[in-house]
Amino acid sequence: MELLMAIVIGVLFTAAVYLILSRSLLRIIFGTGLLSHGAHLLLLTMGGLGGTSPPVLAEGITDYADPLPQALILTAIVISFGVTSFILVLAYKTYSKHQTDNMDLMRGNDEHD
Amino acid sequence: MNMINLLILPILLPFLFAVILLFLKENIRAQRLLTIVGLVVSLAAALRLIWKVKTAGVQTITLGSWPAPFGISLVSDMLSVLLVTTSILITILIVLYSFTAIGEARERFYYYPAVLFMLTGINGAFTTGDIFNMFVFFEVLLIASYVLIVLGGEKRQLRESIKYLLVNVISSALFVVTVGLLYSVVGTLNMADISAKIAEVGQPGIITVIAVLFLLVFGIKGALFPLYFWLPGSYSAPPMPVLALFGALLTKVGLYAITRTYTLFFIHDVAFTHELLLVLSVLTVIMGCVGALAYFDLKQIIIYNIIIAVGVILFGVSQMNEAGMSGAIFYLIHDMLIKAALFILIGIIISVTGTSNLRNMGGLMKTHTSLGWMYLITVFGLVGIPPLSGFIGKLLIVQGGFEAGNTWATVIILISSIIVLLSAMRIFVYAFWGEPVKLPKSDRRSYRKEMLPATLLVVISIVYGVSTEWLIPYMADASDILLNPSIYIDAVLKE
Amino acid sequence: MKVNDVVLQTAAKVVFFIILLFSIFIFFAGHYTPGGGFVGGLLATGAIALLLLAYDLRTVQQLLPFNFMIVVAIGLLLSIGMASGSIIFNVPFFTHAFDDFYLPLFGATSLHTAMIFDAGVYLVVIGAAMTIIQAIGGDS
Amino acid sequence: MEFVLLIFFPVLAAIFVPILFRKLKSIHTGWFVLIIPITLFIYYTGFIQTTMNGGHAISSLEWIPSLDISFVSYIDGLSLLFSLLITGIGALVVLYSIFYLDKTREKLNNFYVYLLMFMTAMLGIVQSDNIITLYLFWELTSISSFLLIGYWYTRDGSRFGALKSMLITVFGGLMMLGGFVLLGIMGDTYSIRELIANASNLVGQEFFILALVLVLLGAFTKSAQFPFYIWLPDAMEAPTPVSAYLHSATMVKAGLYLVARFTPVFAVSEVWIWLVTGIGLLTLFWGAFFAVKQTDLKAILAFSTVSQLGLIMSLLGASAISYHVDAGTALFKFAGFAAVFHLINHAVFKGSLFMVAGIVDHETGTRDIRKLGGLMGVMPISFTVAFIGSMSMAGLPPFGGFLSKELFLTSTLALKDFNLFNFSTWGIIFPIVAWIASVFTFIYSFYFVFKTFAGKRKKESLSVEPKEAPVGMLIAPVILAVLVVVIFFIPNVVGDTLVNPAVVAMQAGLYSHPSEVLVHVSAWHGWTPELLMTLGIIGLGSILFLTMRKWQPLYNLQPELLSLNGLYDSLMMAGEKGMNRLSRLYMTGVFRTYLIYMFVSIVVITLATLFIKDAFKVDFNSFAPLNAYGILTAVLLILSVVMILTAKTRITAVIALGGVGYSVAFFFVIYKAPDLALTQLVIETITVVLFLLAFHRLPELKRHGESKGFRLGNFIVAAGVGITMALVALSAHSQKLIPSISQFYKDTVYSEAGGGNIVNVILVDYRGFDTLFEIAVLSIAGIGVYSMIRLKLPGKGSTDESK
Repeated sequence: MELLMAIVIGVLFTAAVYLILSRSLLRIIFGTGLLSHGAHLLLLTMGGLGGTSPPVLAEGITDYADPLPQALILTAIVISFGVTSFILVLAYKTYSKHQTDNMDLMRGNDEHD
Repeated sequence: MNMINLLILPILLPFLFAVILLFLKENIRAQRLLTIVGLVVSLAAALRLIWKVKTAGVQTITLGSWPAPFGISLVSDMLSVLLVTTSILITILIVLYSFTAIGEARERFYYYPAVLFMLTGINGAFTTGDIFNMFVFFEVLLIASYVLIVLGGEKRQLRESIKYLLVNVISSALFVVTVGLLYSVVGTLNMADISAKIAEVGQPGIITVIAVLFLLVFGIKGALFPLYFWLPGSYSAPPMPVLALFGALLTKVGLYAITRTYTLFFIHDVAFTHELLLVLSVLTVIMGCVGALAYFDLKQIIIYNIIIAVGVILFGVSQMNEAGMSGAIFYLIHDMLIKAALFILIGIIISVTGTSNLRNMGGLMKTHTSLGWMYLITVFGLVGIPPLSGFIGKLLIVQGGFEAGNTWATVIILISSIIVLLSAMRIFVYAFWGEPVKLPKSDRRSYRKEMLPATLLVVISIVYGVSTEWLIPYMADASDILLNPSIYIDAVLKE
Repeated sequence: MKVNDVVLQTAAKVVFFIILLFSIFIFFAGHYTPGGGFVGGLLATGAIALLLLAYDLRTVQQLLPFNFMIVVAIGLLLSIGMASGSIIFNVPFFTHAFDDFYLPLFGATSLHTAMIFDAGVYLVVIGAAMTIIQAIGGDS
Repeated sequence: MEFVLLIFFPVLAAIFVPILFRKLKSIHTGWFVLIIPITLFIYYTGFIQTTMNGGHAISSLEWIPSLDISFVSYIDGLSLLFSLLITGIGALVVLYSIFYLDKTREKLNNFYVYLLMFMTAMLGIVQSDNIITLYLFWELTSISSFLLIGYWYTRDGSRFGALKSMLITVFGGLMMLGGFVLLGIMGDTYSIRELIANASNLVGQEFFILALVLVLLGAFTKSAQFPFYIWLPDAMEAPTPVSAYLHSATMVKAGLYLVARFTPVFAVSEVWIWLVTGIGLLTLFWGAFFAVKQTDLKAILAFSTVSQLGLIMSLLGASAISYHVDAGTALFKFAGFAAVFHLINHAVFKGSLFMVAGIVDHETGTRDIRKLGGLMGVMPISFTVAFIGSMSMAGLPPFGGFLSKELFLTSTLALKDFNLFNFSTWGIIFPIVAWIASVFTFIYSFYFVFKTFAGKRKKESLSVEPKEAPVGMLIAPVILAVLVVVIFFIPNVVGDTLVNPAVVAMQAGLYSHPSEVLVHVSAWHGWTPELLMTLGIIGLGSILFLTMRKWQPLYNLQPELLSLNGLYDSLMMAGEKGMNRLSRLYMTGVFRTYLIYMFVSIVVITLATLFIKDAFKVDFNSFAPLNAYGILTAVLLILSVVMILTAKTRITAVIALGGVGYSVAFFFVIYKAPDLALTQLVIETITVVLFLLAFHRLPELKRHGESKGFRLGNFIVAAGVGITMALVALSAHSQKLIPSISQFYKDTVYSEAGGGNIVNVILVDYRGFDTLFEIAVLSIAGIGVYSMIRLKLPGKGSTDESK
């Protein structure tokens, strides 16, 4: 399973970075979404994937999945949600002010005078 | 009363006041008042905490009364409490500056809560003893900084905010990943426990890889070469008070995190990890110097000076000896103070002249003499002319560098001071000397009001430099713990 | 108004209450079975979002006349307040207490201060998510 | 009385200057200031008796005792000599400035504050025993010099000169600090006396030579040695009293002081002797040679100062040889004596010459020697002073300069007999260079005085009718001129009171008492080679001076670009334009570039570490078995990802993004994380709703002409990141070295935390603190979104957009 997850994580990061490097603002936003998915799945994998039952107490069960990474991921998911919605609004605000979504046309102040 | 929760107050109080301010959106006067009250109370708590750490040693608490590696520990050692105190102090003065400089529109839209939330995150990151909790506090300060950087929604702000966010989203993702990797290998999140467990297994290769990843994660926040490129653009976008906050505080959190992890966790393969840190820090200094000379824009010049300071401080840390470490701490706090002062001062210059382009300035000495002197003193402090604040730090860092045998790197650090001097003096020579240019009409009263926090900061930095002797015991405590992680570990785990 | 709008709106109202109840259930269940303040709050937000899809923003604002920013603030205060209670008792911040009580109607119930904290979480999640949704929806 | 406090007396007194300037408009502020150097001068003369007996006085004030940093005033022959020069010449300069600077037109408050600050700094340098505080005062002189050069700050020349001098001298100071720190490490002390006492332990240590070079950089920059002298001519933008004081008599001598002071520490090194003597001689020649080229009176003097400083520097270098020869070889003793003696002479005559240059400038309105001439008649006193000073500078009797010039020639001649360090081969160069340089010295001395005062008046080139300066302005230069003559007649009195004690101090360990120095100076000492050399100088010098008009234009052949000034200018250009250009290369302004830097360095550094540290491991035994649901979900996820990548419309991409989110939720189900699955499902739904709400505001999904190469480049970087993450994740998972702490939660969740859902209990209890701030993040995000949408700045809104 871990090998599979490593592939999935690799694909997610590759796609995320690829999208982030593109010129289109919208694709960049999608990229950040994939990036957090990749990070969360990686965190999950780090806890070990072998647990046979969820970490909720039940009679006669001892082999729980590692609850700690799950709790961390939950925290991370909520944070990602906040950031994603922020970026979404920022992106469309930027788009409407600049009348373009091409990142190459949004050069910074690093223009040397 | 022995107040065991004392160390949480500098985190909790700004947080609480920020929440209270949410109820007072339209009442700007109340917001200003409560912000200052909240900050002053936090400062008092922080000062009390310094005293406690000085007399009773490292303060720790494990939240929720769970035993140490299982709950989240907060740890106030001298380094963290000094940084917390400095951050609160600087925030107070920048808030004072904001009264005139930020404008009512922004004040009405949660400017002060965002500042307080950011301080919450900063203080939390300085205090926490849990690596994942540090991530959470990083997010708190980052999201607050997102709000601040974009607040106002001007065209350029939006453009630069997008970039700022992207970089930080990437680094946050990498942070989560790295924490996950570390957890996989050592099975714990408590920082003292991590240190103990790494010592137990003797830092095999995989932990060194994780160490390098941490360096990259924090290097993005702390603006280390080759990860700093985002900073100059992003920092130039927000209004001056926000830039002052960012410049004085934000990169320092990254620096703190590097310092903490590279003195507490990853100390068993110094020849690799700290050599890498050393090389990157020297390159950071050099690249910062290039940038500081390349621009004629006031903000850019000072922003690149942030980067130079980052390199100098981390160079000190990478020496892993007493002189280098206490020099780095001296320099770190100095740099927070002096950068805040500098940003406020150039903020005033920009508002007086109506431009941030050096070529369009001149002769301010005739009309704004006190501003000129204040700026000049600040620059000398920045460069480290004794007895001003930057000197002792630089002296000790240089000593540490030589003692560790990094001769040429140390000479580069020394030479960088001359670039710092040149870049900052160019502002003086162009803006204050020369033939006066016609100034736009500006409000003399707000100018005087803005001079107050700047003057206070400069005075504090001078006192910081002159009264070095009194500070030494504190700095020694701070660097002792960094060099002897067992003090930290024992304080957290053996209770 | 089209017919299927009316159908949708009626359905939405019903589903809204179902989801809201489910969210409260899940909130209380959280300590023992999957659920909790987060999921609860998010579900409630989802319920409101459903109303939004069925009606328009203004109607929903009339239906639920809250300033969601204040909801956020109250939620945060609740969570901070619970955690800070320990300062008064001089035990480490965030120390919880729980005990079994006999309550009329409920019978023997385990009451846990963590619930208060989780309630704060619930409110914050609703408040923040709704603030965002309303702001985006209302942006003209 | 703790006389260390007297160092601070001038700068503390400076606090009253602005008050006096504002309140007492009728009296020139200079009169009050004058009291300070006079008082100090009188006080310091009281130490002469002590130093003549080989004694010293010491007084200290603690600053940072923990780091061994304190203010220690140590007065021996050397520091006393300098202290007297600083206060004595200081008094005369203040007196002169009272008449030079108009009290109604000039900002005297600033001027005297800087001057007093400088006086403190200078006293501090020469008296400090602690090298760290010495460095403090050293930088303070650079700063006060900067302020004084920039006194008329609206002029471009002042700004340029001030910055230049500060950059070069502060650079030297920093290097010197590096040297000091090294000395501190090697000798475990910051006290000069202790360093000298330990000198034998320092030699041969790893950093010894580096420390030596760094300290010399400090001395050479401050004392305007080749190639650092270039700041000094530009420093002439300062008001003339400042030039007389800082840039000829005192500050530029700080470097000489430093070399003299550290001679006992470094003299054992061959590098020291070669560097100090060699650079000194080179500077001597260079300055003298280019002085003749100058047309500005003060520029001539500036180059002459450079040259004279070189002369003294070379003597100091030669004096270090005393440490290598038997006490019997008397010849080398001359160098040390000559250095100190010439230092005094130079301060005296150069001070007077600067003052005259100032007078000429003040009375004629120009310092351009091409416009001057024939002033002898109208300014007889100034002429006399200038004549005396110049002849002393040229090394002619009966003036003080003659004596020290002779001693200098004696010392260079002796160098060729020195049989260590290859001096027997190369030593002959020294007297030859010295002789040539002296010829040029002779020429520029005559050039200075006669082109200005002799010949025909050029009335048409002067805007005002020249007249003799007011009496007050003449007092100071006349006093100095008288001293020039007096020294010639009583050299041994000067020798006994000032020079010998200073020599003893700078050659610590060689003499136990000043009377042992035993150098007797006399105007006539027979037909020695020195005298013959002097006659040669006069002969050749006179011929060249008389034919000057014919060959002076040759100087113009030197292209400006190849000069050292040209080098500085191009360095500064490199600093601004060059760095700008360099920075443009990588700071493209295109954000994607910065991201690529970041990603590439993350990949390279991480992978390199992974392989260098041999950390890549895959342990298949630790892996959980594959299951079909997992494979299915993975396929679903990857398909969704591909859909996002290839999507042509926004709606497809949004749906595909949702698909990825739901696949992640399935993974959470498969890996027994019900809370996560639930949360992920709801959040994904809300996220999709958000996207749909904002849909009509979002841009279309456009590629913006991304070329194949562009995409391929991005893909390579992206794949690098993906592969890195996968490899690192596998390695970390395969090396679980220590079991996780989470067993604790399983054990205590029911009994101690009163819950059953471990994840939820962790969230609200064990790690509730995380949650508290996580909801803070969510709240702040809400605030941010709200403000971003609602806040509309009044006015134009984007006032800060540059251009």
